[in-house]
Amino acid sequence: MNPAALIIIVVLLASAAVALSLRNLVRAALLLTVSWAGLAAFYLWAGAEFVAFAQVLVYVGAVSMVVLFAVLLTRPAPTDPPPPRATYGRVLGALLAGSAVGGLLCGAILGTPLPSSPGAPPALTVREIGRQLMGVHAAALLVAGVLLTVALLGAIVLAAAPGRRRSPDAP
Amino acid sequence: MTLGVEQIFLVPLLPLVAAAIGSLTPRRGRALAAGSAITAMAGALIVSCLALPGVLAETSAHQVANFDWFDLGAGAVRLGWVLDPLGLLMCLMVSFVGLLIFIFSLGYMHEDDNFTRFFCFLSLFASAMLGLLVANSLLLFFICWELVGLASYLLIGFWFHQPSAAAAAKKAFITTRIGDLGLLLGMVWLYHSTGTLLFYDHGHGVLESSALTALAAQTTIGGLAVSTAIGLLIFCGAVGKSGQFPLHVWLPDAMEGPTPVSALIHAATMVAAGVFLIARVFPLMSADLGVGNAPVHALTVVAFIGALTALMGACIAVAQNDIKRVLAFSTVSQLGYMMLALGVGSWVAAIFHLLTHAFFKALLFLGAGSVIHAAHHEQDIRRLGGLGAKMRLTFLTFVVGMMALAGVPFLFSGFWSKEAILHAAHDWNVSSLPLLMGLTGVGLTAFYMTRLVAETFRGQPRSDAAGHAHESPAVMTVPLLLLAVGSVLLGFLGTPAWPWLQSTLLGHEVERESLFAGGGLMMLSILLVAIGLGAGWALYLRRGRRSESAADPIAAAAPRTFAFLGARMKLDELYGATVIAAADALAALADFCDRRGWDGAVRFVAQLGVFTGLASRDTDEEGLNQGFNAVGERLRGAGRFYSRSQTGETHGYLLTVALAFVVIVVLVAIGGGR
Amino acid sequence: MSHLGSSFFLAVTSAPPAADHPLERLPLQLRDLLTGFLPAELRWFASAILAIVVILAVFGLLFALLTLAERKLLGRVQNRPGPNRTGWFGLLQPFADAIKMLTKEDVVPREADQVLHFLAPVALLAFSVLTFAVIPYGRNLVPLDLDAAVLYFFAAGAGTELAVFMAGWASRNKYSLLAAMRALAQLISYELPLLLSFVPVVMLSGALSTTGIVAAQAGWKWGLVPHWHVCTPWGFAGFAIFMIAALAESNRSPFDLPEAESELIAGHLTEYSGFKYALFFMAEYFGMIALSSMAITLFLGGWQAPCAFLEFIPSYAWFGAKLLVLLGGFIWVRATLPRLRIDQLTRLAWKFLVPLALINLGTAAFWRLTADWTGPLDAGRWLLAGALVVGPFLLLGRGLSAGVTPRTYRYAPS
Amino acid sequence: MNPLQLCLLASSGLFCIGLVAALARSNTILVLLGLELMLNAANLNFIAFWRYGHPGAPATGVIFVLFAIAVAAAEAAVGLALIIAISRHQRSIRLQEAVTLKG
Repeated sequence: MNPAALIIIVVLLASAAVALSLRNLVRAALLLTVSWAGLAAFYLWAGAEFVAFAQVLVYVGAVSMVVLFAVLLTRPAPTDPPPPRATYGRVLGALLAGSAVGGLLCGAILGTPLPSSPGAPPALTVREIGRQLMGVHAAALLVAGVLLTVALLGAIVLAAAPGRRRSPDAP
Repeated sequence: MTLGVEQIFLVPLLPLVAAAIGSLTPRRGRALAAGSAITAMAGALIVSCLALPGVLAETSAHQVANFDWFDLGAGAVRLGWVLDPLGLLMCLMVSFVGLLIFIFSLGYMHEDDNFTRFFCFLSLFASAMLGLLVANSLLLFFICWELVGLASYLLIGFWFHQPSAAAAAKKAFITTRIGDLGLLLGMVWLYHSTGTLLFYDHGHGVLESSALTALAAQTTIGGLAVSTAIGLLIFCGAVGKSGQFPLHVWLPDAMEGPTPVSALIHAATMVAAGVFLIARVFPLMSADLGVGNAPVHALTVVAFIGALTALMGACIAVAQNDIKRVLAFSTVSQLGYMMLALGVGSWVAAIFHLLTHAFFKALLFLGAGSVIHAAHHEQDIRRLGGLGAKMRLTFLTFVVGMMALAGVPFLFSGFWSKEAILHAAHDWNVSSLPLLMGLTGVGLTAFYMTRLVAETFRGQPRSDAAGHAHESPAVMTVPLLLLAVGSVLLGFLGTPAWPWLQSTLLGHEVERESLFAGGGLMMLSILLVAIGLGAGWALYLRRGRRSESAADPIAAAAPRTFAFLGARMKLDELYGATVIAAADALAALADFCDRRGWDGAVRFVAQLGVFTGLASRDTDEEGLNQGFNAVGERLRGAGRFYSRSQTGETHGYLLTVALAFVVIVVLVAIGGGR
Repeated sequence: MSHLGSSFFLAVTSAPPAADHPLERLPLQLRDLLTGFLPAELRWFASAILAIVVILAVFGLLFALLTLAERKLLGRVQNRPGPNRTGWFGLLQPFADAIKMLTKEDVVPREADQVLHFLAPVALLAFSVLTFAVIPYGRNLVPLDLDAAVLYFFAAGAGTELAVFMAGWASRNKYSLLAAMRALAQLISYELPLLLSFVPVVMLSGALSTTGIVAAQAGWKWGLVPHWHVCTPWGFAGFAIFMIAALAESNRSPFDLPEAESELIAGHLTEYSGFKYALFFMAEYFGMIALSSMAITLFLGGWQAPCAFLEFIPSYAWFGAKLLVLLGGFIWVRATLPRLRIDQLTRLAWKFLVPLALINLGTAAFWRLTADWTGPLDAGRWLLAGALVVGPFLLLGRGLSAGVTPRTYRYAPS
Repeated sequence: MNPLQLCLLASSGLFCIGLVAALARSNTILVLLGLELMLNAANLNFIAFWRYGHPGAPATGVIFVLFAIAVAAAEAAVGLALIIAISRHQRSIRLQEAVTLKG
């Protein structure tokens, strides 16, 4: 087992954990971007270049932007009362549930005899991926495209302030 | 090129397209509507002319083009087109006269707001009439027939904001409907007994020998031959459409429409339809002549009705003061002549007169329209007068028309066609009464036409409207000129010396006679005409009317008769007193039954229903509801209990999902994955 | 780590026969000279370091000279000499600026988010340097020959937006934040035409790797007209769209709203001073250079020579020449065009460039499908494709300039 | 230790972090980010199995991840739009206060 993967994984998990425990939302989002980039690095290490770049392009490039916009658009006004801290009861319950699920998963993973073939990664060129997408999975690709379009429109409709009109002197 | 029967449908189609265009053009699209209408009529005329050579080549044949309209399982309803001299000559006449009238309307309706609507209706009218002329199926004929009725309704009521116009339109429609009912019955009966409605179908049509003999052979109630009964029923339709005696009342009222419409109705399209119908089904009408012991022949009835109408129309026309009403009643009487000719068995003469009459009557109406247009819609001849000097062209053409209608000898077409009718009536061997009536009518016709011309054009103007009149524009006078020429020349197609028309229509050569064959009768009629003209000259022309209120000479002589005639023999009042009163009484009776009789029963049932409803409601509220309420309470309580777990807290749900996942996996693990 | 390192070396393998030219082989020989003494398993690492160092040195120098050239050119355009004191013709001006920047005090607002405030310029520079990794600078000069190189390029470029936001948000200044949001809006809006305009290239050349794309543009027609993508209707349209979007992506005039000095003091750079500011500056120029290089790779045939008989000139020289031309264009545009308003900017992106790029996609598909047309058919093909490019351009252009009238200030005091 | 197991452990760790965040945090945006993390963990699993699993289907894992990323992007966009709508509707984005569906 090589150190690079370990480093990547540690960075990934640590940044994710810290990010989600921060109170400052902007910092949380930025740190989470780091963990997403770490995920991309992991893909790269695993030899899935295309997926890695797609991950960076989508998450670091787009999703983080959307999150930041959302954060800034939903910032509480300075007059609002500061939100109460999360009750320990719920945090405790969350930790319990999380640890239960995690323990279960770890047990399952360690308990099952997994095939270990640390050979070369399956040779997969971008051309091949393109063939697959356009050939076997063409229908799925189309559906995904439709889904994205609809989601975009829906997001615009949802986020648009009701009853806003262009100012008359806007050219 | 010559067109055959396959293309003849173009004749009615073109004006129909024009009507469609007109109906789709906005109100300001005057040029488009009028242009399309006139172009369409010209096109129809051209198509008819192109079809002429093919017809003249063999005049005895009926070219037909039949097709299935829709399938009835056992056999199909078939429609078709026919092309024969009768229909085609009518087509030529209708499209030509119609074209001129359209052009005239350009000037006459110029100020009207609903110009486009007017031309749309006109095109519809013409298209329906043309379709009726080339229809080869009584059903198709009937469809066009009803379309003619509809279009006439729309056009007579064109100025519907005037109550009189609306009433006249309604009257025309309803009166003709009465006749159409007869036609419909006859058609149904015909279909029942022959199984087809095609006129000519290569030996299977209703107008062909096999069917006719069959129809004439079987008899029905009162020993009437079936053909007679059907013929009479069909004749009812003709009576209604072309204003024969019992149902002529709508025709004078139709004057409420714009004058071009009156011209179209009286000359070319509507009233001609009835005559044409009888001429078309003439074989059917005359099928029973062979039957010896028939109580009455269809044609006999036709002849007597025609003669009666001719005489009556002439008499009433004498005493009318409205320029258009005079012409209207003259139309009634001329149609009577045509029916007379049909009745006495010479349908050729009838068609001859129909054609000539179309020309000069259109001429007269358009002349009257020109007068009315010039005199700012003044129609009362007592308030007109002295227009001859101001409107020279209108005057001359109008005189030509008057001469033709009066039957002034040798030069004018009306003379020849009328002579033909009188000859036919003279040769009729059933009775000589119609001939006498017709002759009387001839004299009267000459008389009242003279009166009309004298009152309108001579003397001094008796109202400032007439005083300031001036000649109409060329778009109105040029059609007058063309029609005048036509109403002079058309007569020579059918003179005894050169009976081109007769031989063409009959499909076999008619032997030529000298121009003055049957001289005695001709002398007599000429004499009568002269007397009529002379009397008119003596009474009205020699010393013209002085003032508007001056009494009419005849009125001075025999006031009661004149009043009676002026009131159109009180026929409208008679109908009002009898038919309409009866209808009202019937309606009142029905109303009474409805209110008192049936309604009471209905109310009783309703009360019953209300009572039962109340009863059941009480039982519900007292008995059943208690139980249901109790159950409902339980259910609601349960719902409240369960809904407590529904906190709306997303975290809660998520937590539940996670824990449930854990539990399930644990259970599966304990179960060993099985 | 072998499978990862396998792609981490200067692409010497499968060098085409035309590469025997001594000048072409020169960089390879240099590399072997410098890394030859190392054991084989460390060689890839050394060559990677070497590539990084070379890139930083070359483009750093280019950046320095570019600033000078820009100021000189603007000076010529605006009829003034420009910097001419330090060194001959002011040749030493950039280095003087560098020294000044380094010696200036680095001011950080007290309220600012210290960490992010420091990280922002670093991240920006890092991302913009990353993009240099996949550009083929010469026949044998590809630092990192990835299979999905174009995707990598844009993925790395996507990071700059984050850095801009960091800068704006970290410096606790509402103008900075506003400007940062506007900058983000602009960057995101112009990502779309940028990405859409290179998709046709990928379609036509059937490769996502930069070397593949360059190879697809090899060859000449009659030895004179190169088979560059820009010489086709769709390629020309794509090139234009790409360059406009590139202008906006690198915050250059006329799209320099984010740091519009005259409107929003200096945008997200307001609270930066000293060397951090220099870093931002550098990153901007790096982005400009990187986008120009990508444009050259995608549309201008990369390092290919324009004519057959000019092939004796080494490929990297051609690349440099093209790069200089494009940069000159950037500067020229800055000197010429006034700045857009924010609404005009976004409208241009969404209502003009994006539809045009989408239609261009269809044009490229048509071009691809009719690749085998010849003779008169070929002429028809050109005409059709040209119409497909010009027609939408005219229509959309009319729609774009529909509402634009001489501005009326209704509330201006008279 | 088996590299595949390592990857799987990492992904389960990521998943648990996301789960805990989604359960504990009251800010809707953070909850949404937690969900995103869970999705990423699933993607990580796919890649891991594609890399070390049976070499039967050479591309399936990658393709699946690509689609998952697309769907996740759509989900993020819609979710954040929803959050903006919520915050506009009730001046706060704390998840506890979006309980109008309470029975």
